[in-house]
Parts: sequence; C-alpha cells; structure tokens
Amino acid sequence: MLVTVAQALINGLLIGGIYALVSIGVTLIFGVVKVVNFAQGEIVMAGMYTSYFCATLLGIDPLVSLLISMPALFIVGVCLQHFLIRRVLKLGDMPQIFLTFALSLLLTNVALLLFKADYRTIQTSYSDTAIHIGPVYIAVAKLIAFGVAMLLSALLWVFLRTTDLGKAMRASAQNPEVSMLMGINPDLVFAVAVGLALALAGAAGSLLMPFYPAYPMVGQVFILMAFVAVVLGTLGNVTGALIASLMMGVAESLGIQFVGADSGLIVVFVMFLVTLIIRPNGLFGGKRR
Amino acid sequence: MSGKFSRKTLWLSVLFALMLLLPQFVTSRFYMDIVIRVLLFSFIGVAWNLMGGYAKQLSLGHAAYFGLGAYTSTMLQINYGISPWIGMIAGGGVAMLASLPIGALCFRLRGPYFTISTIAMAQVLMLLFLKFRDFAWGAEGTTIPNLGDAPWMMQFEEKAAYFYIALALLVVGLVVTWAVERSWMGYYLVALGEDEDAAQAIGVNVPKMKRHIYLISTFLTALAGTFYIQYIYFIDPPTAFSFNISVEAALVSIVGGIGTLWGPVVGTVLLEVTSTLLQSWLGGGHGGVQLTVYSLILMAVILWRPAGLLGLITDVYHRIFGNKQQSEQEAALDG
Amino acid sequence: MGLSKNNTDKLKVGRRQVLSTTAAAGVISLFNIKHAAFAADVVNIGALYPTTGSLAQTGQGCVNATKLAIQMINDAGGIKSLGGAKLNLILSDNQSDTTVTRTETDRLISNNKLSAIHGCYASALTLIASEVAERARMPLLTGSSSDQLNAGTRHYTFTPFARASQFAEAQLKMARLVSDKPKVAVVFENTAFGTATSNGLREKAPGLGVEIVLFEPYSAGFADASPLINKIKASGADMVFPVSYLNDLILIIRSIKQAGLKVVINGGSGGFVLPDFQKSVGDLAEGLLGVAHWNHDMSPATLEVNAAYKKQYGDFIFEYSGGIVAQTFMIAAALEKAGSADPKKVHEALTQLEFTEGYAAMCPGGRVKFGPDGKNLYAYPVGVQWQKGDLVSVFPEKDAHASLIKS
Amino acid sequence: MLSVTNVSASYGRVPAISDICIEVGEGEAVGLLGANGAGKSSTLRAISGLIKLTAGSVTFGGINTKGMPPYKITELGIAHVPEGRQVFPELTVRENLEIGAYLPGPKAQRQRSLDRVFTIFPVLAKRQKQLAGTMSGGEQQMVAVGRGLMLMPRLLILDEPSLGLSPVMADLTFEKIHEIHTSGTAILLVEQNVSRALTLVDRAYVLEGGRVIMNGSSIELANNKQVQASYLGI
Repeated sequence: MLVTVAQALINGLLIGGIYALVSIGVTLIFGVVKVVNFAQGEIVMAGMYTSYFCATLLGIDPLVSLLISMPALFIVGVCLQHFLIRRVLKLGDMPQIFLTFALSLLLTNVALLLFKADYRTIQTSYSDTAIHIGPVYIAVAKLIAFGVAMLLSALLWVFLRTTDLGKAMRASAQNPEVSMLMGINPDLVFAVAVGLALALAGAAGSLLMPFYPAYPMVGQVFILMAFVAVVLGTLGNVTGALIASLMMGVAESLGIQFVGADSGLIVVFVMFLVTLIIRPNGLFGGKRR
Repeated sequence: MSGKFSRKTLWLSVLFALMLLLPQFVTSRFYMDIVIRVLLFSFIGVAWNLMGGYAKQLSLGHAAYFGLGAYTSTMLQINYGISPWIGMIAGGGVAMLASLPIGALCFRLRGPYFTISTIAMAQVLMLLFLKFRDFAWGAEGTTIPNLGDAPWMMQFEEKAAYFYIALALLVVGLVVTWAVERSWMGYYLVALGEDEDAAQAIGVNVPKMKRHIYLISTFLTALAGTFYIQYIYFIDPPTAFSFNISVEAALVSIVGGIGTLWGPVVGTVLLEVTSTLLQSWLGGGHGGVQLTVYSLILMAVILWRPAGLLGLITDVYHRIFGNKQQSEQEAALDG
Repeated sequence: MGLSKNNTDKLKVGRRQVLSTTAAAGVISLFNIKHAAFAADVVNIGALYPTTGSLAQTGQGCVNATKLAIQMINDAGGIKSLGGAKLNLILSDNQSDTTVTRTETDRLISNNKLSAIHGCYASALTLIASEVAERARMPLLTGSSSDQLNAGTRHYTFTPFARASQFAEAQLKMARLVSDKPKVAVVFENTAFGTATSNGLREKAPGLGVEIVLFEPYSAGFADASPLINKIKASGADMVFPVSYLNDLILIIRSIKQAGLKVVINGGSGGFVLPDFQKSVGDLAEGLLGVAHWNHDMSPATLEVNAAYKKQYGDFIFEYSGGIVAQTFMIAAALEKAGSADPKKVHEALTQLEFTEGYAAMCPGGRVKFGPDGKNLYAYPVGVQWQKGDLVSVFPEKDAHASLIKS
Repeated sequence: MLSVTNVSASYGRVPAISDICIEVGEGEAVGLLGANGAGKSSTLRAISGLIKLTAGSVTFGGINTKGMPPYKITELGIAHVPEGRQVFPELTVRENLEIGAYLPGPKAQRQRSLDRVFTIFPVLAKRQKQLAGTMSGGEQQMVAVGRGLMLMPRLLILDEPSLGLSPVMADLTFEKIHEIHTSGTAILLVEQNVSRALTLVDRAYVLEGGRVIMNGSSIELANNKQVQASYLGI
C-alpha cells in the first residue's frame, strides 16, 4: 500500500512538471498581455513536431532539439503578438478568446494537412528505461522532462526577478499605463512575454517527444489541465501556476489510484471548484481582483 | 421614428412568411438539413446571448444544460415512454434546477475565472454520465427507437416538420430576447454587463439579475438539447455535453454581434452555411482543408469586425434604404 | 504514403487516377445535385469516414482501402449485369463528430443517387449513420462491432463481421492458451467501443475459467498512463487486456515496460491491430496478442489484397480497412445479382446472397450470410499476434497463419 | 520648454478639454488649478500621450510629440507621476525605483539617482525590500515621486501628490517637491488644494469645464477675487 501511494505521488509529480510548462506559459501571457491563450496546447504540438522532425531528419536527440524548438517558437510568439493579439487587445475578453480559439483550430488543421493524422513517436535510448529504487521506479524520460521543466521555471523566475526586462514585464502586468510613463514600450514587453510563453510550450513539446506520441490533436490532452492549473494558481501568477500544476498532477494520479481511472479528471475538477468556492481568485490570489 | 419601425415590421413579416413557406421551395433534404441546423444553432446562440451577450457573462459551459435537457427527455422517452414534447419541458425544468447551484458557485467568479469554471462544470457532468454507466447507458449511449412517422413522439418522415419545430424554437427565443431587451431587466443586464461594480453601486441586485437571466438562458438551451437528440437519433455523453456546443453557442453570437437581438442569427447563418458548404466542397479525402479555411474566416471576421457582422448589415441596409445619419445612430445602438 | 514506382502489377492503382476519379465524382456531386439520374455506366457508392478530428488517422486508412476496392472492381470490368457499369465512390468526412455524421449521411444520401453506403469506423458514428440510412431505406454495411447495431428495428444495416461480444470470447480463449489460471486486468477506455468490448469480457470470463482481478474504465486520451499501470501492478494481474485506441495504447505499452511489469498483453482490437502501433512502440510490440475481425494473412484472397494495398500505401492493410474491401465486394455482388442500382433492390439482394468465395467472402471462416438482424450468421473474430514486426493470425487454428508464441 | 497650444482631447464622444494653452519654461514650477473634473488630469494625460489630441499640438524642447506613444514622450525627458499613488504594488520599493531608470540614459545614472532619491526620502532607503503595495498612502506617494525622479526628467509632472494624505504627510510632500524644484527640475503641478499649490509654484493656470479661464503669477492669482471666492474659500 505504501509503495502504491509512493509510486502514485511520483507519477503525479512527474506529469505535473509537464502541465507546469504549459500552464506557466498561459499564465505569463495572461499576466502581462491579459489574454487567455486557447492555442497554447497547439504550440506544444508544434514543439513536438519540431523535435520529431529534428530527430527523424537530422538525427538530433529531442532533448537537444529543445535548443531549436524554444527559439523557433519564441519567434512565432513574437509574430503572434505583433500580427494578431495586438490587434484585439482593446476589444475585451470575447474577441480575444475566440481569436486564440480560431488559432488553435487553424494550427490543428494545418498540422493535419501537413503531417496527416499519424501518431509519430521516436525511440530514444532512455525512452522506456526507468530507475528502480527498491519497489518504486522513476521513468528516465519523464524524470529528465521534470528536471528540465523545473530548471526552465526557475530560469523564468530569475529572469522576472533580476533583469530589467523581467521587471519591466512585471511592471507592465501590474499597471500597463504607468509602465509606459516609465518609458517601457508595451509592444516590446508583450511580444517578449508571448515569445517566452510559447518557447516554454515548445520546450514542453520537446520534452514530451521521447515518451509521448505527436499528432495534430495532441494539444487538447494538456490544455484543459493547464487551464485549471492556471486558474487554481491564480491567473498571472507564475509560481502559483507551477505549484498548482504539480498539485493537479498528484491529485489526478491519486484520484486514478483511489477513486477510479475514469475519475482522475473528476477529482481534479472537484478540487478546482471547491478551491474556487473558498478562494475565488485562486490559491495565491489574495483579495485583489 | 415610427416610419422606420413600421418598415422594420414589414420586413420582418415578409421574412417570417417566407420562412413559413420555405419547405415548399426547398425540396432537397440536404438544404433542408442546413436550414434546420441554422435555425437550431441560431436558437442556441440566442439562448446563450441572453446571458453572454447582454450580461456579458462569458459562459463556455452551456453544453451542461443542452446535455441535461437531452438526457432528461431521452430517459423519460425510453424508460417510461413519455413523449419528448413533455420531456422537452421537463428537461428545461431540470436545467433550471441545475443552474441554481452551478450559478451560485460560478457567479462568485469573474472574467476568465468564471469562463473556465463553466467549462469545468460541463466537463464534470459529462464525466459523471460516463462514469455512472447504469444510470443512463454510459459511454455506449443509445439510439432513439425508430417509430416511423410519430408526431406525438417527435418523429417525422419529412424534414419539414423538424424545420417548423426549429423555427418555432427560434421564434420563442427571439421573442423572449425581445421582451427582455425592452424590459427593466434588459437595462439592468446591460448595466451589469458594462460594469458589475457600478451596477451594484447604483442599486442593481446583480446576483439576482444573473440568477434570473441564467434560468431563462439554461431553460432555452435545454429545449435545444431535446430537439437535437430527437433530430440526430442518438445520444451519448460526448455528444450531449460536447464542448463544441458551448463554443458554437458563443461563437455565433460573437460573429453576429453579441448583445443584439439578431446577432446570433446572423452569425449562425454565416458560420453554419460556410462550414457546411466548405465541408461539401472540400470534405472527404483532403483532411483538414475545410476546417483550415473555416478557422481563417473566423479569424478574419474577429479581426475585421470585432463587434460582429450585424453592424455591417445594418450599415449596408441603411446605405441602401436610409440616410447615413440614421445608419450611424443604429450602429451606435448596436455597437 | 509510400508510393510504388512499379507499374507492372495488374492491381496497381495509379494515385493520380484515383484522385481524378474522386475529383470528377466531387464535381458531379456538386453540379448535378438534382439531375444525377441512374446513369447507365456509373453506380454511386457512398463512404463515410473520419478524415479529420480525433479519428483522422484510421479514417484515412479506411478511405485508402475504399479507393483500392473500387478500383479493383472497376478494373475487373465493373458490374456486368449493369452493362459493365463502373462503381463511383463518393466520399464524405464526418470529422469524427456525431452532428457532422448526421448531416453528412443525410447529404450523401439525398444529394446523390446512391446504391449503398458504408462507414464509419467508430461505433458511435456508425450508430447515427445507420439510423439515418434506416429512415432513408439505404443499405449500410459496416465493420463496427457494437451489438447495438443489430438491435431494435434496423433492417438496412449489415454487419458482416464479428460482434463485440464475440471479441471477448476469443480474447478469453486465447488467454487460456497462454496460461491455465489467468488473472486478468481489464482496462478500457470509457467510450462506446471500450464499454461494449469490456462488458463482454466481464460476462464471459467466469464461464471460460478466467479470473478478472481488475475491471477499470479510464478516460480516453490521457496525458500519462503510469497511474493506470500502478493500479494494474497493485492488482496482482499476470495478464492485461487494454481496450484502447492507439494513443493510449502506446502510452500503456511503454509505461508497462518502464514499470518493469511482467505481464501477458492482449490488446484486443482498436488501436492494437494498426500498423502504426508497431511503428510507434517498435520491439515492444513483439509477442503481444490481439483480436481482429479481419486480418491480412487469413486467406489467399486477403494476401492478394494486402499485396496491392502495401504497394500503394506502404503499410499492410489493417483490420477495418480489409473489412471495407470485403464489404465493397459484397455490395458489388449484390448489384450484380440485383441487376439494378436501386438501393431497395440492392438491399433485397444483400438479404438473400450467401458469400462463400472471392473477395466478398474475405472474413474469418470465409462465409457470409446475413440474418434478419443484419448480422452475419457465421461471423467470428480472428486472434492475432505481433511476430517479427508483422501482425499474424494465430487463432483459431483453422484461420491461423502461424502458431501462437508463448512468451 | 513645454508648449501646449490650442489642445483639445476627448474620451470617446465626451470632450474632456478644449483649446488649452500652457507654457512651462526650463526650471520653472507651474501650477494647474481647478475643481474636480475641470480637465486638469486630462491635460496632463494629453501631454504625456495617454490620450490622443483631437486638435492642437504639444511640443517639448522644440519637438512636436504628435503621434508619439507615451513611452517615446517619456524619453524626451518628461516624467509624469499620475494621480492616486500608482505604484507597482507587487514590486518592491527598490524595484519600483529601478523601473524608473529603465531607459538607457537614466539607467547609466541609476545608482546616483537612487542615492538622490534616498536622500530626499530617507524612509524609502529603509524600506527598499518592502512590496510597494503594502505601504501607507504617503509612503506610496513618495515611491511614485521618487520613481519619477529616477527618470532624471527635465520636467516632472505631478498629479495631485497630496490627495488622500494626512496634513502632516501633505506638508512633508510639498516640502520635498520644493526641494526637487530648487535642485533645477521643472515642475508642472496639478492640485485641488489651491492655496497650498500657490505657495509652491511660480505661475499657474486655472481650469474650468475643460478650458483655461485664467492664468498669472502666484501672487496675482492669490489676490484675484474670483480665485479667492471659488478656490481659496475667502
């Protein structure tokens, strides 16, 4: 029994790391640009395909191709902000949500046109291996993914805390008008924020590739969980999203173990709704709106 | 402005008469099917728009009520042989009852918090219907027994009958919206939609307003659920609680023009017709083309006409029939 | 799509040719909506498969097989009793979506003078299409396995292949071949396909001497299989029956390997019998068992079809696609017998015919006769195993192509 | 240095200010006085680019700011400290100040500016690590003013710096503003507290209904009957 629980906790934390990369991106965009990006899951998909083709065409290990997928999607993010999101910033929630929703539909179907619906996997030396510690085990590919996810989250935190651009980003998030009076160009800050968010999603894709199949609809698997984590951890709060994602990974895993394999999501959603009854602004929201 | 009013009435009467006669002209089952779906989704959009458009509560969980309506009537029909006509009203009642606790929870939240909580609610309902297999056929779902031509059981050989039901639903939805728009409730809703705190401050009972409009909106949505299942002959949780229904309801309103009487109708005509025609031209064989084009059209509309296409249509209408000043006034009212 | 450069084979279908045929069909269906009469030289067959949405991958495989079958029939001279009329395929994408299926079935039937239709891969979609077809009195052939398709008042739905309940039986019997007292964990996706199959397993297990130690539905399309594997591990099972579609199955197989769990796996049908399964998990597929309603090595006829398909599309022809080829030949035979393209006559012919030879009889046992509920009286499934990268038939003995390897 | 010429601006269809003309010279302290809703804040927002002009022009140091976004106008050397203690609440005091020196020019002088701000507002030096949102109103006002100074502006625009402060805090704030002015920075001050403002500025404009109705030196205005009646309560 103890072993089972320990294993369930490990499994939950490991997948929570992946949820974190997706949800941190969503929360970063919301925090700075105030737009909920429904297409974030499709960016993960793009990251997966990038790594897939790097591996199959160029023989690059998916973990190394992180160095390609992240900058590539950073640029995509900058363009996305500049050409699309910027145009709907003043229009309110609904056009924004549906613009990103349309974008997610577009990306899915373009992927379908380009790559067909085939499930694509790559086999690395560490794909199916695990470290066994007594009766419990840790899958190597997932451990690496978790480690890199935590490292990237930490780097983002350091960036936001210590660099001028990071501080400017936080300032813009808290008060965009006054930050302009400080000489901060919101277009630049917003573009960097969206770029970083997409780079993180791209990283999630690359990290998933050694153990998860890529296909055009794969983004759907992660996006709902990411949204719940983002809200639970208080929209716009990067640390909150990280902690909430790990919590949800664990809750899902325990739910599957002790309530039923068809109830992992029910447990997560109930936890989510109960939390919102107690704290309408999420776990880390305090009293502010 | 009485001249304008009478002209509008005239146009509406002509339109309505044409609609009544439509089955005489359209004999193709395919085109009839498009028309029926346009009417149905317009109705769903109109129901959503009451809450999403006027009170600006962006719910993406209306599939919950669509599904509850659908399941209520189907279970009454198959388990007890009760007519879907009665089941439809019962479904509406169940949806209204369910909206009370769900509303009590979700309305505590605002903005994206509210939206995502509504998605979660609809998902939980779907997962529960999947989980409790003995309650209502579980994941396997069930087909509606084929009774041939049985009007009392809402089954018809001819598409025209489905057309008239869908048309009647839409008319009900529009009349309700029209009545709400013109009542004190309409003003309060718009006020709270613009700024909740300010509305509360000037004495609008915001929670009560939200609760009331939610009751109306969910009741209508549930009616659509019953009709839909009778029309496609099949029910299972992913169909009845489909996220697509929630999205479509909001989408048609946004594309047409939210918080306007005719917005959802205009939006549905554009989106449903486009998607069906794209499907029949491009579908089959070349996976993804039709939805790619569809999403591009969607993005173009949102970027080009964020307030919805209805404004554009009234503009054009007044450019042809009226003077420019009038059209500006109209646009201001609609925007 | 692996295209062959070799043009010598008789069955070879030029890709361009296929494309132009469908394109022409598309144009016809567009502009001749009202006027497409029973043209003397063309018989229209409708096919509804998901080429977008969550089932797009398999749907595309189904479409490929449909095109191949039509080409085979046309190359062999079309329908002779109709003066050598060629079959014309009219495709429709139902987007893996129930509403779209409803609309598209209606559109197919009302916009085209069809003689028969087939579809839709997923049981839920087939159920809807069959309801529409029933009301339009249009014969529908399907490889879908839901027992609901044979229930109720349906007269126009024909299911030539094994039913969900029969799959369970075969799977359990195979379990007994591997172990005397199997302790089985049944994990199934919470969908129509998953529940239908697993219900059969639960009902029949006690009678066949199989103990089910875990019976667990899961939410399809999960992000991680390891919590589920953890449950299997805790249950003490020595055999796992995952009833899953491809994506989940890949994760389950990989996670079992990661967990170091030593269990016999019988993946049933679904994602397990697709060529892509083996491509995705590689050597992990070796020795795994499954059950299918069709397999490419069952008979000389299936081997021929497989060779043609492989040349055209690169992979072996998988279960559902192979079934589609057989169904198309059944339709052709019915047209031949009816001597008319009228769907009612085709329906009548289908109820009377018994198929025992040729491509139409490509079915485990090689015999098809539809009963009053549209069910093939002689249908049963075939047990399969992944051996050296190929899916071979191993059960029952009379259909076996190779013997079952006990790992 | 700053010339506002015949400027009009509106919020949507509601006109906010019309035909405003204001001059501020190098090193000068100028007041913008008037009742609530007279258009004082709107004038400032028009200067710093936060609202678009519908007519007229603003030049600063000879450069016309037409079409410039606010962050470009800031680069010219204008620091606008907006009304209502708008600090970045979740940034620390020090981070708030550092953001003030975000532009390359001020950034090069960041340490010196910080020292200067800490000299003027010693309390901020002690509270460097505190989140700005958790401070008292007066302290937040100091952060906001200090942050403006970090920009090393040629013109410091202050919008109601004493709003909501206790009399003691308000006195202190005005003292500090005076200090800043005497060190050479031009100041454009918006105040409702007219008598207080007139002790600080050299000249002032009086706004009413979005228009300039009067202007003159502090002494002239303090002695004007109408001003006395309307704003000084005499």
